[in-house]
Amino acid sequence: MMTNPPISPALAVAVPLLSAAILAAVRKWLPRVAMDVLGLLASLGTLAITSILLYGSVYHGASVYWLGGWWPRGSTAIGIGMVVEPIGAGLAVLAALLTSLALLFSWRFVDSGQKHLHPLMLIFLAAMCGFSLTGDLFNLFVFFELMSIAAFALCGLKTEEPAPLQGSFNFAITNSVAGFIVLTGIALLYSVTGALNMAQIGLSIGHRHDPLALFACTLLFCGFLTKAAIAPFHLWLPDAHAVAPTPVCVLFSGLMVELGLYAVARIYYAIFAQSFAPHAYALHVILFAFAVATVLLAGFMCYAEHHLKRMLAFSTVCHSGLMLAALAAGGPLGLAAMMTYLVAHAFVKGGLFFLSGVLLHNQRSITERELFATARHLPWAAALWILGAIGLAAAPPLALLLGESAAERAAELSHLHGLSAIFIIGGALTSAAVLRVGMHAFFGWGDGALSDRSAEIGELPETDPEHRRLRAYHLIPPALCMLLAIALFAYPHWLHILRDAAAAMASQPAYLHTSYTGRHVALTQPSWREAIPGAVTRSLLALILGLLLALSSVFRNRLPRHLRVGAFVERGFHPLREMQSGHPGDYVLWMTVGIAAFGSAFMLFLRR
Amino acid sequence: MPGVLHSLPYFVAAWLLLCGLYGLVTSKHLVHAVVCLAILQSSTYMLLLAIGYRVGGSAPIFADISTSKLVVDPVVQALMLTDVVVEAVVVALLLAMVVKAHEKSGSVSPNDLRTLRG
Amino acid sequence: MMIWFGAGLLVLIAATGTAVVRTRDVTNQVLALGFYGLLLALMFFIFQAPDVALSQITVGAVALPLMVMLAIARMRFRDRARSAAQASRSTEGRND
Amino acid sequence: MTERARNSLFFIAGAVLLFLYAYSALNMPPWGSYRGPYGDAIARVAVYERHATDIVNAINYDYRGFDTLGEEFILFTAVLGVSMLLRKEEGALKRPAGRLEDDRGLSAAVRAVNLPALLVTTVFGLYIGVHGQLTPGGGFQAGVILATGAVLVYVCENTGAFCRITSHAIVEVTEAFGAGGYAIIGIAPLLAGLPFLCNFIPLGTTGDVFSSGTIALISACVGVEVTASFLLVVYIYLQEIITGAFPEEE
Repeated sequence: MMTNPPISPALAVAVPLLSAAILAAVRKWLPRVAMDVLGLLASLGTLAITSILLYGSVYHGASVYWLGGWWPRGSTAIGIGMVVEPIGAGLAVLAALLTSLALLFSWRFVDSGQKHLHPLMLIFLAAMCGFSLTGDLFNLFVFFELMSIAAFALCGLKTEEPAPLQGSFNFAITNSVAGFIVLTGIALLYSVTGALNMAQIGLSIGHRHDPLALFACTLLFCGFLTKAAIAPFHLWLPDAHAVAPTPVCVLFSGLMVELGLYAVARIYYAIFAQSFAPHAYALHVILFAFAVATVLLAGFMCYAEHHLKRMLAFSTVCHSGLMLAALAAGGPLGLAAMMTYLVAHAFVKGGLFFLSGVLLHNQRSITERELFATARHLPWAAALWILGAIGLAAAPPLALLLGESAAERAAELSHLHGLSAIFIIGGALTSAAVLRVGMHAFFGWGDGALSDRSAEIGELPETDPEHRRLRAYHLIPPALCMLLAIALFAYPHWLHILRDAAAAMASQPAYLHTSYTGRHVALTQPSWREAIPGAVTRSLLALILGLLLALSSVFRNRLPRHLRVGAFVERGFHPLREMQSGHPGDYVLWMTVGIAAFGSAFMLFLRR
Repeated sequence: MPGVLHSLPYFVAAWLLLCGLYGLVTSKHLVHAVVCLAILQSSTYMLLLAIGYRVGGSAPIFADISTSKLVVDPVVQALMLTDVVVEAVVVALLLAMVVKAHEKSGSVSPNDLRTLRG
Repeated sequence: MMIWFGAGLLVLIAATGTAVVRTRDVTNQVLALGFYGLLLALMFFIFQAPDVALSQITVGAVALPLMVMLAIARMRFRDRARSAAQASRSTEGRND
Repeated sequence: MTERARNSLFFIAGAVLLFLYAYSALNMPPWGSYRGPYGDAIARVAVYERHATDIVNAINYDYRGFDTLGEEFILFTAVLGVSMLLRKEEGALKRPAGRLEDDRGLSAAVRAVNLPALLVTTVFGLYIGVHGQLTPGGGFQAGVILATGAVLVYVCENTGAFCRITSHAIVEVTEAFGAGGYAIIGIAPLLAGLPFLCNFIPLGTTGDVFSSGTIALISACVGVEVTASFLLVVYIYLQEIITGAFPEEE
């Protein structure tokens, strides 16, 4: 049965864009409260639109929407098609939800420039929606750029300090280079296929497996992996997060970074699946190697940071690496694992960033040393913070566990070893860092906090100094995020939808069929329920390891010298710190090295 | 088309990409870095234009030629137009950041962008 | 014949691009950038892309260098204003 | 990282990258032998379907109009970003105590050339814009040319005139109007049950100034937006220099 989307998916882009244009035009004459109300309304409207799209795609099947009514002629797509299937539509819903929460959090007090915050947030939202719904490769690039430009501007919102400008400059340089790399990849593919629609490119490439296809794939992957902050393309991320206002960080860490991984998965399965099929295992091993490097590097850096936002930023890099590892586990199950993990992680990390914003608002500081023992009067924040730490270790009762168990099952099926170890290490290190900060800030345990150079930059509070009181709209967003992460675990009915959608996304013929005919292809894959008990054991192990590490760090002076593991790791490793030099030239250099490494690995191992 | 020229524009595009990267890596002045980014961008123009070119094709404008005439690819030209705008826009935004950074710290050297180290 | 002219132009563009990157003085670099933009526009024109050539002339050869110039001018203005303010402050200090 | 280490690492990685790029380029179709099918499929039918003779603009504003919608908002966002980054901060603006030299003593000859030049630029810009669907040009190019005309006023005439042209608030609203107008043209056909960005007005006679339906309309919106954006960016950069005032620093 052929279905049409219940409403035009283009509205998910056009409505926030139009609202942004109107808000930008009238912002000089409107009071702040009106901007907040209108911004929130526009964002909720987008949430409604995307929810209708998601509902339609779940209950009536995937569909395609040709903008301007330009249906394909024969096998040639002459217009731009938007493919509405549960995964893309679900990501759009997630974007609208997080943006609404972020706008609620910034209600009245968060510095908004000259009310620039609201239109920029709405444009950012529109770009994320377009990015997840489009079925056209060049259109993907356009929304990639729109998302980047809005993000650069949002990142530099706090212009009173020099640090934000440096952070956003590094962010802008690296991500612009990534954009041009992506465009080069698109052009190379266009030269041999003469197509821009992803399904058509996939059809046209078929089994073609020459240096051109490999290099184009390298460029596309590297460009989107820069957004996804996979080592060595990740260096911009901590700088950008350290300086961006809290509600913006929530969107960056919660979704923007992960959309890079979504694009990699989409391109891999829609375009190169057939071409790489004989070499799938080698490709997965290469992706896994990059994921492992990312997890180790970012995990240790995360524990060595004392600036809350930088610490959470490195934790995002680490978890982005884990998601790539899940994708590398291969097949529809690996994809389902990545998407499950992505959704759960968005809520947990969003909640943690909101809480760091609460601390910044209430305590006027964001470094661990200054926060020491100052937040004892915030028990609910402490509870949510600890919950976040449990979530990062992928322990129950948060939904990250579901993703982890699926990833382990997928790795088992594809004989990829070492995935569980990586999840334990990444989970232990990131949850240990969050627990350590919690013990210091909320409980005041131990012998005072260490610090490091970048933590001492200091960050001006982003809210009006007159208002240190916490209000409901500070509490609701983090609490809602954590609650949703728990609810997703407690009511796992959504998993069967995601499982089947992932099966359809991972099948090139299914995607091709849906893109051209607008007809739903019903695919399904088995549940991974039996993998959950094992994952619970492993995640509890990660949590205990994290707890021990955090305790050995907090009570370092009461331990014998050779047991001070935490303090040793906390001091950080010099070469890793040096890599994070803050110099845009270095960041571009590491990107070049990354592309060269990725490309050589492809040429060497995928050519036989 | 003489054989030596088969891949010339692609090589030039690759060269420009590398030039842009080299400039960005070694830059000592933020404005210089931004200009290098523009050079890097122009590599994509070169590539797109070369891909859509057809020997003997005319411009895809049928104001005074017959619609049956052989034309070069109009799609890459549409993509290039988008690309030109993106370039100008990225440069404008980056320059604004440089100007502001200069106002705040009085320096335009990337070596001084070091408060975010480590 | 035309194609050789085009090929020569491509090589010239590669050389000019290298020169723009190698020019470390930003004021000179702006001039080189404007010239580079014009060369690109010429190339677009020769290879049958008049639409892009027109935008390239307006953006690449005029708007882009103009923006860089404006940014440099604004930074110079700040520098001058800053040193002027410092100078006046130091003379005031001496009078006290 | 020392400069030496940075350079040597770059040369190794860059050489590998250059090799990979060149190696893959050898597998591309030779230069000058574009094979289609996308471009040819559109070039064959666009004149009949859209009554536009400039196929590039037909693609930009219709077949792939959604890209251009994104592109216009990229421009819009960047201008918003520039105005945010270079906003005047709170606190009194202060003229510097020392004298700043004014290097804008212009000869009468320059001013004599100015008015005709401005006229020519404006007429040329409008011409380019109006004939976008027929001949090379269109809203984007026209916008930049028109804005350049206003910059000419600044260069050759006085700053007062430039400030009058670029009265900040009005230009900002105009810009938002252009960008929002594009989105509205996209949404409007939905009300009639047509797909997003579908043409919903009569196509007219091919070759006419008022032909090609939404293409001309969108081109006009883009022209308005680009003119306003470019003016705004120039104005924002010049603001401080024109007023000669900047916020006091510690």
